[in-house]
Amino acid sequence: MIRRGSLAFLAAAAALALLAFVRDALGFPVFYLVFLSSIWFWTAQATSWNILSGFSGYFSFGQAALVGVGAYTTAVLVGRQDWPFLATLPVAGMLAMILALAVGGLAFRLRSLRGEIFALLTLAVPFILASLARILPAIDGGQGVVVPTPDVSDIVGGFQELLYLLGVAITVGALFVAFLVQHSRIGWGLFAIRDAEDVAEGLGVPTFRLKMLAIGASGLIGGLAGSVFALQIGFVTVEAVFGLTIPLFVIVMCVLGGRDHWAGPLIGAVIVVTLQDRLAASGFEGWSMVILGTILAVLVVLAPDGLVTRIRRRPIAVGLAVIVPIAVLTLADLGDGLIDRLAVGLAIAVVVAFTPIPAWTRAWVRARPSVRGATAADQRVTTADRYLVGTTVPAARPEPTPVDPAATASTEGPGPHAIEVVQVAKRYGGVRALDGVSLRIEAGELVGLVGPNGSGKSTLIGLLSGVLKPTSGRILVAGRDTADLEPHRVAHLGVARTYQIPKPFESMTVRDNVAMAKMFGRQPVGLEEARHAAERHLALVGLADRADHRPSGINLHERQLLEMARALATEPQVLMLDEALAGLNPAEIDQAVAVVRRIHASGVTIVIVEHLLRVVNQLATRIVVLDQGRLLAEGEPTIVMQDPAVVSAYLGRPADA
Amino acid sequence: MIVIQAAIAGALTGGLFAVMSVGLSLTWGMLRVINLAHFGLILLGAYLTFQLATDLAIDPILTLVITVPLLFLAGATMQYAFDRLALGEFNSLIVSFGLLIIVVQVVSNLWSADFQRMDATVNPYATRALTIGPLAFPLPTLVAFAFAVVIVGSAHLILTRTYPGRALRAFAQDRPIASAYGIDHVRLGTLLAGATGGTAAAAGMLFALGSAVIPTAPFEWVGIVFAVVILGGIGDAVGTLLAGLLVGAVSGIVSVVVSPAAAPLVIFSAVVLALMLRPNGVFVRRSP
Amino acid sequence: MLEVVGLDAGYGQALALEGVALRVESGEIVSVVGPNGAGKSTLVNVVAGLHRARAGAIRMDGVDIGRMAGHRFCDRGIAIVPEGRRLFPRMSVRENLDLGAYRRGARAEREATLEWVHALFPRLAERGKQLAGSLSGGEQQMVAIGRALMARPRLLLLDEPSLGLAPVIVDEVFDVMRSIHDAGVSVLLVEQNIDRALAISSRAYLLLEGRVTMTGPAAELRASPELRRTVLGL
Amino acid sequence: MKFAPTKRLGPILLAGTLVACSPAASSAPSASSAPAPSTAASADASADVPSSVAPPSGEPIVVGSTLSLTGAFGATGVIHRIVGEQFVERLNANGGLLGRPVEWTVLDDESDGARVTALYERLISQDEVDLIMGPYGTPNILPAMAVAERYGYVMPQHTAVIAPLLTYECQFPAWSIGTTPNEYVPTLVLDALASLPSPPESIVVVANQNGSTDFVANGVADDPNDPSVANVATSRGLEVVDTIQYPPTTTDWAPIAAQVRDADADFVFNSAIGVDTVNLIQAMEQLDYRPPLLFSLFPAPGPLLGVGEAAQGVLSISLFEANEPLLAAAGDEVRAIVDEYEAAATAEGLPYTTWETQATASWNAWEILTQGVAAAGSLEHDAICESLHASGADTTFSGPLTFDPASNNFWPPAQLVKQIQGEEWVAAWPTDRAAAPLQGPAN
Repeated sequence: MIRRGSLAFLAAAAALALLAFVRDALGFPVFYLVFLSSIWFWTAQATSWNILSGFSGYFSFGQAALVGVGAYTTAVLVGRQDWPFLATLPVAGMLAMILALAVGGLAFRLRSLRGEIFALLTLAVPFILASLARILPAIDGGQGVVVPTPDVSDIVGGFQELLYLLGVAITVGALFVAFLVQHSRIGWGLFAIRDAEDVAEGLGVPTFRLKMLAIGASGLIGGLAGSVFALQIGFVTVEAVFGLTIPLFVIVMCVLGGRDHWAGPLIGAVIVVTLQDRLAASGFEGWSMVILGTILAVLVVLAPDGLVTRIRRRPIAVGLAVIVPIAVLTLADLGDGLIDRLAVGLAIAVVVAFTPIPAWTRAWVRARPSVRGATAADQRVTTADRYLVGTTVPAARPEPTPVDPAATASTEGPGPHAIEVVQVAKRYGGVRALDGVSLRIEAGELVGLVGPNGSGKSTLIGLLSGVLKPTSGRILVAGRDTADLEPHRVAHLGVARTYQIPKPFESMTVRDNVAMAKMFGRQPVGLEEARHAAERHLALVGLADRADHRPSGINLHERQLLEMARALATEPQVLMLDEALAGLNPAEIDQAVAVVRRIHASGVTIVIVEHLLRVVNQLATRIVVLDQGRLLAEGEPTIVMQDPAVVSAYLGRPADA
Repeated sequence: MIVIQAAIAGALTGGLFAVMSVGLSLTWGMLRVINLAHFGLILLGAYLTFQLATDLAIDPILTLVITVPLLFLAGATMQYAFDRLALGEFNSLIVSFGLLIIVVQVVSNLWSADFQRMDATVNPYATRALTIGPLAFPLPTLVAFAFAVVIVGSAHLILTRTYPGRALRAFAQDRPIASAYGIDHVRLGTLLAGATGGTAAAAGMLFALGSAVIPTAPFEWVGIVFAVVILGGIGDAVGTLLAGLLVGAVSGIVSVVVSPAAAPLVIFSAVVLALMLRPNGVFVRRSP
Repeated sequence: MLEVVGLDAGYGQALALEGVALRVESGEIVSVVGPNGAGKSTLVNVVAGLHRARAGAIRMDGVDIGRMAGHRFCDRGIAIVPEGRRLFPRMSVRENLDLGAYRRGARAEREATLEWVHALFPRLAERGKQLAGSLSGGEQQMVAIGRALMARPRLLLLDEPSLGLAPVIVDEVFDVMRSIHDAGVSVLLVEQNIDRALAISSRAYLLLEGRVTMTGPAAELRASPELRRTVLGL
Repeated sequence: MKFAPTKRLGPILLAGTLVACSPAASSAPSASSAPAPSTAASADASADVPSSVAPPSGEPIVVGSTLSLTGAFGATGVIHRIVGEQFVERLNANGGLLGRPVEWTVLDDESDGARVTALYERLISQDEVDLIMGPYGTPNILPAMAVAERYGYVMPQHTAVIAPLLTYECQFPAWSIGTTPNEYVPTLVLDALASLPSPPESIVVVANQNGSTDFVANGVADDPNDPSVANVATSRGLEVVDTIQYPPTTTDWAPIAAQVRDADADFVFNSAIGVDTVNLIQAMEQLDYRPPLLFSLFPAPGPLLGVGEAAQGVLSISLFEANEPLLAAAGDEVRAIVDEYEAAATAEGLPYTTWETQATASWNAWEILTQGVAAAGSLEHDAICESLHASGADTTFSGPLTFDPASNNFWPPAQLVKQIQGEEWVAAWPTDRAAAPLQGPAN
């Protein structure tokens, strides 16, 4: 995928670059290069925004800060320090990247950062920079900075050719970065952050690092394109680069084009720039904003996902809708030049993208994935069989021999305990959620963690997975104190969990949900290998035939199985199942129980939190009962459940007692 | 003395910022709609004030009799549509941006891109002030300040003392439970957005009272208004007034002591600090 | 008074309730017990209009209210004390109570009802101006119950009112429940403190995995060993 | 007071409401005249234009330009559009250019320098216009000039004043305040003030940090020795009490006014653009302060007049003002042009309809272009540029102009100092071209 993509991008860049040299021969006016340069600028900015905000879901209103830093770096260095333009380009990119990283470093370290806070923070940054530029005469001081036209070597051609080629290089580069990010672990991590950040962190995704990577790349691209922008406008003023229109238009383009695909910003930029150009050229300038605003509002309401999703549903039809009108108009010699024809083609394509698919096509379209599904199902049978037979075990797991649950319960091995909880207390404000709980979980156990509502089970799970940190006491995983470990580090120690309300990554298929976890596991693997491994885990939970579905297309039971498969993909020593059976019907419960047993038999220690005591009592080798934050009882299920204290906790103290 | 004078004059201007901000803050906090079109309504308010006062030769403040109901209707209709389309926070932002650029363009087409300003004969406020000792209180911003106090005061009273007001606050804190107690959020939301449109009419009038208007003015308001909304706490009417006064006073003092160009630096650094240090305080609607 | 027939409800694809039938007669306290995750809260939320049923009817005085907008349920005389209290945390105690009386029918009698609520929970009178979010758990539960009473309900829905409360407070809550009942309000109670719930109720339903598996007079259920076995999973 | 709403009011209210309510109502009736189609080609001569010449024939000569019809510079851009249409109409009525009709394509650059570049590229390379005119506003003119230079097109431009930056030899300024306006303007104004019975002894400089206004006030940004208002004033023996700079986005004028009041100088030099000075005056009035003398560099003329009594005596600079004595001296043609403009501006709904300095600059620019073409006898840009350098242009309003590439074609400035006297702007200095004597402070 990536190699083929790289070649395609290289070819596209070469073809686009070639246009600058054969333009004259083809009889295209220079204006086409100018028009395309404008598209390149906006595409690069929109891509810069999208890598951070579209992929990771952290919306930025600070795009102007990147444009401004890039443009002013070049303007000051070229205009006032007489640097050659090309030397300023990397400096501009670096400075913008440093700014972005600084903002990210501050914002993403905030413990209670929410999307809104990030958005508002980034909104403030351009205002601060604009003010600085006005105050400091060395940067601007109020008069604006002229960027003299550089001498252009004859090989390149003219100034517009230079701008165009720089635009092609930066924009194709930016799109390629976005493509790489999208198809690499980074992108998967970012999508996971956007879909469910806490889950991602719990599965071992280093969320902070990925967000910093994204914001850094965003800064670099924004700064580079900003630097070329300075050359393009020739005269850099605070109003031209730090205005609000840049971030707003960039957001508009990404929303129109689509935020979860590298091509979204490109599509959005092409449409908006073409539309603006045509409106300005056709004497509609008095209404261009009205038309643009209307289209924006209508499209956001009709297609909040962006055009790219619609286009990918029928790429050929949409592609033809662009090309055919252009060809027809050109042959008929209608419209004023290529851009007019392009505008018509784009308009038709948008309509085509929105037209409901006729029934017969839909049947035809469906027929294809089902073929793929069948092969996947065939594969499942074989892998699942292997699992059931128990001959093949995951290579990464150290001691996979299925153990006799009864035997391990009493085993007191010499090594560190799988999990050791020592005198742990957790307070929220004045409320004591856990109070002096000590607990050991040995490898191979299947521990049932039960207790009435509000007894502290969820808090304990949160503590064990490292999301919460104890107010006092210690938690050791495989002998290692987790107090100062980020949750993804705890995950790498071998602790995984599922969520009572399944939180799958909605934008990924079932298979990729699992592959995601695999890619960020203790032994990170590439996508292909991860997908392959995912099949195995899906087979283990009996979900292989759903691998190509989206999480929204499977039922709750299957979503909970998916939670398990995803957690398993991190290759945990200890798997914590948080009410994995809630909301299931009896048949589904039996099936899920069988899966749990199978997972346990494969050598994973399990902590199961469950309200269905009937099930826990059958499953668990040991039961731990919590009540009001304290450890009430632990031991053999049947014995513990007869304990008067436990009975009273569950049935309530009789009124007369 | 000059610093005190600048602080006073700035704080009074802050009253205008508060009137501009309070509607945005309330709809954001209560209805979770970031309505950029609010700036468009303020712009319409300013132009309608200009046109009505000039044509009818009436006191600009009296134009509110016409503009408030008009913009009430506009605000309410918009919110009703947002509600019907079930637009989330982010999509409402995008759609309302679309509406804003539409309004800016239409205003520009109707009134030309040139500055419009009420003549001294129509607008007696522009060049007057109330003087107490050596200190002067500029009349347009004094009027704005008075409006700010009245609007924020009545918003506060309505929100704390009346049933619909309390219902709105309840709705902001827990929508489903509020609904279970009989609170109809569509009606209340529409009413609130209408009232917000009314404040936009007032803000537009107050702006026109002291300044010449051009169609692109909203883009100059966005920064300062967002600063006031954030510093005041989103959804907090009284906070908006206090933040408006603070922002105005600080920017006045910085202008005099350092330079007018440095004022945004101070204000927006304060915004960043507020967001970093008490992120939860910014979102008043969230429970502690 | 309340009659629920053939109720299906769920979240997303999950079915939380399946074919549930239940009724509450005027002047009754009826308990719904069962292990957590059985669908008790869903049932109460559906009856309160917080959650929409997929199928089935909810009849109040013979009128099917299941298709009405959520905010119209309380006009029919239903008020809920939701699980976890869910007060409006940044409003004062008094404001929370007043909001209970939001519906027009209740507004007129606000002063009288308030007196009654203050008589039931004298502490609320003292704490009138305090923010609800700053109260202790017990006090919050009092406000939640008081808020519901302010709506002058004929049917009060209580979802886990004893959850997370100290035993002394639980006693107080159950005492108040009795006085409320004595004042002529019917009660539908969901409670994990099964013994206490059954002790106060006239009839009860055992909900298990989304279905009603046992029903009858509360005393009978309380004595039934099967209930005990089911709940403890033995 | 009579109830006399104009016919605009009703539709505006209606349109305003509809538009605010729904995006679908974008086609609400526009009551004022919408911007006219951007191509003003007309072979039909208006009745009041003398047409003694044969009508133009053949392929039209296309002139392309952008103007800021919307956005930050929109206020002034529209003046240039009206003047341009008016000029082209008269030109065609008088035989066109080189015997051919002239067509003007004007695009809206939305006051955005980035769009200016693209639009001029389009005009030249795509639309292949024969000639170009410059846009309005320094931040637009600079990018446009760069394009013109790349294609070797002659570009007259209306208003750019930062002479050192305008290095293209075939750009021709139509409004010259010299190559060193930072010296020329303060000298001119202080000269004028020196003629008063009691000339100012102290000065405060208040400058907008917008390219050209900042340049006039302070000279080249990073050169403290470059002439500036402050050091010109100092060298003439005035005390510079304070210098204040404010950003173009200033919304709060009270602190600036407070500083000006505190400085209490005899003369306030406001290096301003647009409505800055209006805002400053208002803010100062509100502080109960009126400086004895106030100068405004590039004001929007209408709003300042609208301030009323408080703006009496405000000074500015000008190329030409439509004052009766000046009109009488200039002759009937000028009077006709000025009247025609006023009618068009009124129809356009402009708040201020009197012919003044912007319109003059625009007219100059058109005359420079067309005379250059006529003198060259062709549309070859090299030839046009050369002939302009060689023989200059003879303008209706500013007289004969000469262009010296050594001084970036900035012709020796001959500006008027104008002053608000009563309800109009009046040319008041130098005395030989004044319509009325310069007035000193009221008391």
